[in-house]
Amino acid sequence: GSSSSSSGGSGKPATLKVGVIPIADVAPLYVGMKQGFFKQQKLTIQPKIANGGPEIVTATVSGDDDIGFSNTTSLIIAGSKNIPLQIVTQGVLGAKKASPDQAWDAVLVKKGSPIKSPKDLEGKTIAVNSLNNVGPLTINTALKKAGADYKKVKYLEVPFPDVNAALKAGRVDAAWVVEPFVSQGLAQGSKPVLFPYEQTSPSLTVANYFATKQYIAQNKDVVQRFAKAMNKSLEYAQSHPEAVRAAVPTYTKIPAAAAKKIKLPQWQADLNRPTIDLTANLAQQYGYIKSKPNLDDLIWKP
Amino acid sequence: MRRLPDRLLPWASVLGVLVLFELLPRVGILDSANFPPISQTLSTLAGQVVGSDLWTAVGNTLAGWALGLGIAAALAVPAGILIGSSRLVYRSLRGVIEFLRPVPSVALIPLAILIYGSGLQSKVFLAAFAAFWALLVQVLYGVQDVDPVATDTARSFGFSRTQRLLRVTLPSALPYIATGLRIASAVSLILSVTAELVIGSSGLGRSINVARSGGDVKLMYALIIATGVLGLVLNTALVAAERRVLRWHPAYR
Amino acid sequence: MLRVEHLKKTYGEDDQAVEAIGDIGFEVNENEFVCVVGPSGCGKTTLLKCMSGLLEPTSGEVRLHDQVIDGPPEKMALVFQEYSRSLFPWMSVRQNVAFPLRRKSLGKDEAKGLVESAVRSVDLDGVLDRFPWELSGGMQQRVAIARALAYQPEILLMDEPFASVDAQTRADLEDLILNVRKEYGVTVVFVTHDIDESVYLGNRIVVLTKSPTTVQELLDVNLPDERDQVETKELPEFARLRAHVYRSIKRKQPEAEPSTT
Amino acid sequence: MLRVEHLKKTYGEDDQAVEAIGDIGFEVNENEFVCVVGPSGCGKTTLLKCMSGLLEPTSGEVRLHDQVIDGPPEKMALVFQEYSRSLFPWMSVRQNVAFPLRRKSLGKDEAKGLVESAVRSVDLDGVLDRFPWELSGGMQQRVAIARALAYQPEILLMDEPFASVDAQTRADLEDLILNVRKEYGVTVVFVTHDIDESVYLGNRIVVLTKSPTTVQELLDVNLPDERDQVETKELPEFARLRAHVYRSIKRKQPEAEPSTT
Amino acid sequence: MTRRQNILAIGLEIAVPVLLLALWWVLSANSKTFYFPPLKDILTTFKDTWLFKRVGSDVVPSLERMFAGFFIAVVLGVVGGLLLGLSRRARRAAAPIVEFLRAIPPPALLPFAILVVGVGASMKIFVIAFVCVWPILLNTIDGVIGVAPTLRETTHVYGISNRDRLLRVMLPAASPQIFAGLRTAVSLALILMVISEMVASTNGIGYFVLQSQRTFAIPEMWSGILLLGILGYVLNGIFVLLEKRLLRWHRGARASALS
Ligand SMILES: Nc1ncnc2c1ncn2[C@@H]1O[C@H](COP(=O)(O)OP(=O)(O)OP(=O)(O)O)[C@@H](O)[C@H]1O
Ligand SMILES: Nc1ncnc2c1ncn2[C@@H]1O[C@H](COP(=O)(O)OP(=O)(O)OP(=O)(O)O)[C@@H](O)[C@H]1O
Ligand SMILES: [Mg+2]
Ligand SMILES: [Mg+2]
Repeated sequence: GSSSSSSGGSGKPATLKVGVIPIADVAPLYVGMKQGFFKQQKLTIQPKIANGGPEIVTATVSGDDDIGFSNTTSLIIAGSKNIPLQIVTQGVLGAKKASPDQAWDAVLVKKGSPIKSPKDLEGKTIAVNSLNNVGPLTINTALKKAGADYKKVKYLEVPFPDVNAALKAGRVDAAWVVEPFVSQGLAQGSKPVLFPYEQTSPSLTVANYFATKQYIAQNKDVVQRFAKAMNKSLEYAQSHPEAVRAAVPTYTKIPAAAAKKIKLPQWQADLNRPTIDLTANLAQQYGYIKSKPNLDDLIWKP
Repeated sequence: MRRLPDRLLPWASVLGVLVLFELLPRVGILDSANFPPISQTLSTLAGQVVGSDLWTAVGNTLAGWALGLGIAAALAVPAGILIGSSRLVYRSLRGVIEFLRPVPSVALIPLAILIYGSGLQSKVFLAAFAAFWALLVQVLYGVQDVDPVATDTARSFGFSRTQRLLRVTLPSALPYIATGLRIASAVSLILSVTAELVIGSSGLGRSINVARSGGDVKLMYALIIATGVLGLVLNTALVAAERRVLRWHPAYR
Repeated sequence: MLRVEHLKKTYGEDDQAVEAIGDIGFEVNENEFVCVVGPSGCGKTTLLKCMSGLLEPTSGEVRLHDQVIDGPPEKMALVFQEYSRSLFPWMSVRQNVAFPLRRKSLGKDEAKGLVESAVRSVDLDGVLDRFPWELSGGMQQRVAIARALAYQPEILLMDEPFASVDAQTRADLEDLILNVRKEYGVTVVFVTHDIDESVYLGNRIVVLTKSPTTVQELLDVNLPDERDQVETKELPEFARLRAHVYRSIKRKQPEAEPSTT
Repeated sequence: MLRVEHLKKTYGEDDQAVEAIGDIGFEVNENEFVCVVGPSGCGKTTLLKCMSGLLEPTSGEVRLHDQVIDGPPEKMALVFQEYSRSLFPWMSVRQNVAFPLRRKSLGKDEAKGLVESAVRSVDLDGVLDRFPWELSGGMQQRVAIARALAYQPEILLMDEPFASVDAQTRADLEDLILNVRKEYGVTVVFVTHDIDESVYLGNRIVVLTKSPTTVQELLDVNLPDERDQVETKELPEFARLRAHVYRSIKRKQPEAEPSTT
Repeated sequence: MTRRQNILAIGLEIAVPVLLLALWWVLSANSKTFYFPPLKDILTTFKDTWLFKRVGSDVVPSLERMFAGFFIAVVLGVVGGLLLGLSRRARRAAAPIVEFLRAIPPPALLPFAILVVGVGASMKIFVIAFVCVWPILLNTIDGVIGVAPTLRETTHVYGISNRDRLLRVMLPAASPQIFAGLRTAVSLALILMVISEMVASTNGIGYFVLQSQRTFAIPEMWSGILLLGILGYVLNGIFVLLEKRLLRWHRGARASALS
């Protein structure tokens, strides 16, 4: 349960448990805590590290977490199953451009692989961290845009941390990874052939902070303050990469040296609503969901 | 060649395995970027041992293990003895037991989070759930292996059913229970760590997950080794306790 | 006081059935010492188990003070033929002997006294704190006897209790049991293979036939109540009875094996 | 052929130590029948286990044909005192008896013949396909004897093998063993509590003292080789020997309990 | 047990689970909680999903992998257990390794398994076998070293060959305890079947359950769990039959302990 104040009572101090994943994407939360943006709103943040989106969704629904961080596709799927969740703020976005020096996700192939272009991926197996989710969703779209037949691609679920090893050992033909595993893979000599997020759409909304409708209804003021501080943190993080690079090793085990070199994602306060619509349409198109959720209902309006 | 003294045997085999896992990555049979030579892993581990993070994590994991195993034992041993000593009760519950036993704890994770949140309670629930079945089966078998002459002896002296269960069935079944406890102990540890890994309750599992997500392979393997060593230590303690309690058993005479 | 009536016991069912006891009936009076003799496998152990309520008879019944026995009566103790399995390996000799006393509400000292005097009477006071599996066969058997004695039963059922002890100890134990019976008025049913022993100890001897088992003969032993290992065995009546029992057992000998129907 | 030299056996260590055998030495010649008698707990079972190589002596040694025994020799069979625990509960009587024969390269029919004749000789042919736990104590003991006989050993060690059988069966089995010995030239070492039995069966009797155990007396039995349950036992020499053994055992009786150092 | 008691027992064996199911039905009938759908929904989903649409595509591959892993575990566990049970030195040498490996959580094992055996079926079989082997191994060892001393001595005296000693004495004598290990292992195998399908899977019951869980298809998830329970029940039934045959002597020898 939350120890936060009940609704109203503007400015009352509150403590928020926020479910996060130990990756660079959630750095703004930590940067914001360091910069005191949350304290300004009289909020104390307790980050809670979990394995992945579904666990965070469950923990949030159960009331164990107040706010959660999850990828947008998962939230759309949850919405289509009528789980009472609402997106509260932006979480993280894909890069503005599909170039190797900007994109923080990529489909990699092994050094010396015969796969040179997206078209070569047809008939091959690509490792993704989760099936029926943002990975295949954006890869399919990127392939389609590159003129390849996405239906000829097979997906296999391999967690990000294990995938570079699997790729190097030739267990899979290609692997979709995000930072820090892109850098790690490139260091092993792997080559990128696709930048799914960016090729799906520039500045694609990838993940969001969310809460349950019930929590929002009961803690309107707290949520509003959280959104304010979070948005400030997002903008700050985007403009202060060095602060992000300093924060990352404090809650992840990305070695400090690597943290200096990885490509950082894009953060902004704006939800980039059109890409959320796009994601929902694509999810339906690829059959991840039967019916599209009402996005106006899925996205909280302050 | 002279025979190695008994006391050195465990060390010898450990050394053998260490050498093996040093060489495999070194000669390139295993990819050294993804499976570092054991010496590097161990030095990472050594670095952890002097810090406090590891110990906090170990403490948290131990709490989950102890509570999980304790609850499982407190429930499974009496339940096993009661169920196992009556054919009728056994037959009527057998179906339910066999139905519930293979329900995987991992599939119960959402349930656990929902009911108990993502803290210690969830971890304990999952650990106790899994350990309970492992132990229950052992107790049931132990109860059925009691020498009938021993039971008849107690019966002939007019001991009531409860007293017989307590004083004859329980000690006779102890060897099975001991094995069961050792199995359940490992299961409880495994589930505690798994719960930490997946749900994110604090402990070794979460540390493993954080290291893994950050791509720090050495730290990840160091922590996995720490988990294994923890299991080894716990087991050694259990065996020592078992040796005391089961002094009369042929295995320890 | 103890009456066996048309007792029949069959192990197993249908085509696996083994008739252990065909039809046995006899009575044991208060403070009597009844010896049961019969060929190996004729059902003596089965009989004792039925009499103690451990086994349910297939038909017929056993009555104690006119009450049908359907579970071990409180005042009864049984010394098992399989003595080594009837001792609890996780208890020391002392604990084994003290074990049945837990049921009785005795003072700690009183229980301790009982245990120690019982163990002393079977000459094992040196090994009170050892475990059964550290003892020789004969010593284990004596522990089982001590346990029954310490319990102070009114009825004592013994299944070849002296099979594994040496001649000297056996004689001592025989006299011990006679003494206990006299002193505390215990009723004893005693299975033995030793015909001398049965005549020496018993007031009455039940001779069983081979299977399908019935009572071959009920024999009264009219020897003076005060028995003595040397004198009693020199009495002509002793020799006569002994020869009689021997012949009685032999009479049905040329029969077939236990029928495995 | 079999020589026991300054045998000493202590169980346990340090303050837990129990001296089971102090110092025993004697010799068994080819085709001899040696009976071992002694008080309960004096170390007879321990002695047999050392002689069969199952237990390592604390000091001293046992030699067979001048070779120190350090494991059970091939041509030896042992009938355990704990007969009920030495039978394999998952094997039928037939399988139990046949089991040791697997080692010998016998034809199937030959093995079957051996098993059946051994079982017949102990009068159990009716229960060939039953399991040990379906048998009475005496029957189990006879299965263990049959197993040893079917094995056709050159040396047969028996630990109170007739303790649980009735007088008649016992007499039959005694004669059976005598016969086997005569026919196949088997050497027998036989532990018994029955003094009559030891005199009736043995060529020589080893009388052991109480613990710390030594040899009290080695007694030659000068009875005619051809023995008969009635005639032999009526011989004056039989009565003399019997009385002698009895007294010999008694001589050391007033000693203390086995020392629990 | 008399015939009447037997009939009563069979009756109870059927009645108790049915009663519990009924209880579940009633209690969940009006459930609004997202994660606890009414049993009715679960059963409907169950029918739609498993009867028999996904049997060939998910159930069969899962079971194949499970049996393969379990079988390997049985062979390794029993053979290894017999050998370690017989030799104290081997036991001492192996103890630290065994205890170490036993404590490694299977999810933590996955990266190593992927590295060494790849991402195919063999990886899943490896993981299943790796975890199932321990209860069997421990029980076999304990069964062997707990064999009654007199039985051991009997085999020794009759110079029973090593092979017979292993297969005809130690194995049957330890078999009650081995069976206890097998029973524990078989349900572990089902559990591990799920865990092993956490990664690198494209089909299987565990894959289905986890995917359902991740995509918030809760009735589907419960239907998968239900199926696992049913499978566990059936597997157990097979074991009961096996045991009835193989451990007949044990039931007989221990008969009155259960009365
Ligand atoms: N495993 C053991 N551990 C400790 N002491 C033992 C063990 N086995 C036997 N003893 C002791 O050794 C002594 C001799 O035992 P043993 O079984 O050889 O006697 P025995 O002559 O066969 O007696 P019995 O006629 O009663 O069978 C006894 O005092 C006994 O307590
Ligand atoms: N559990 C059992 N199952 C089947 N048959 C049994 C069982 N117990 C005993 N029997 C059979 O019942 C008969 C009588 O056995 P019991 O043990 O009563 O004989 P006994 O007179 O005590 O023999 P002994 O003098 O050899 O001890 C035997 O034929 C035996 O095979
Ligand atoms: Mg009997
Ligand atoms: Mg002995």
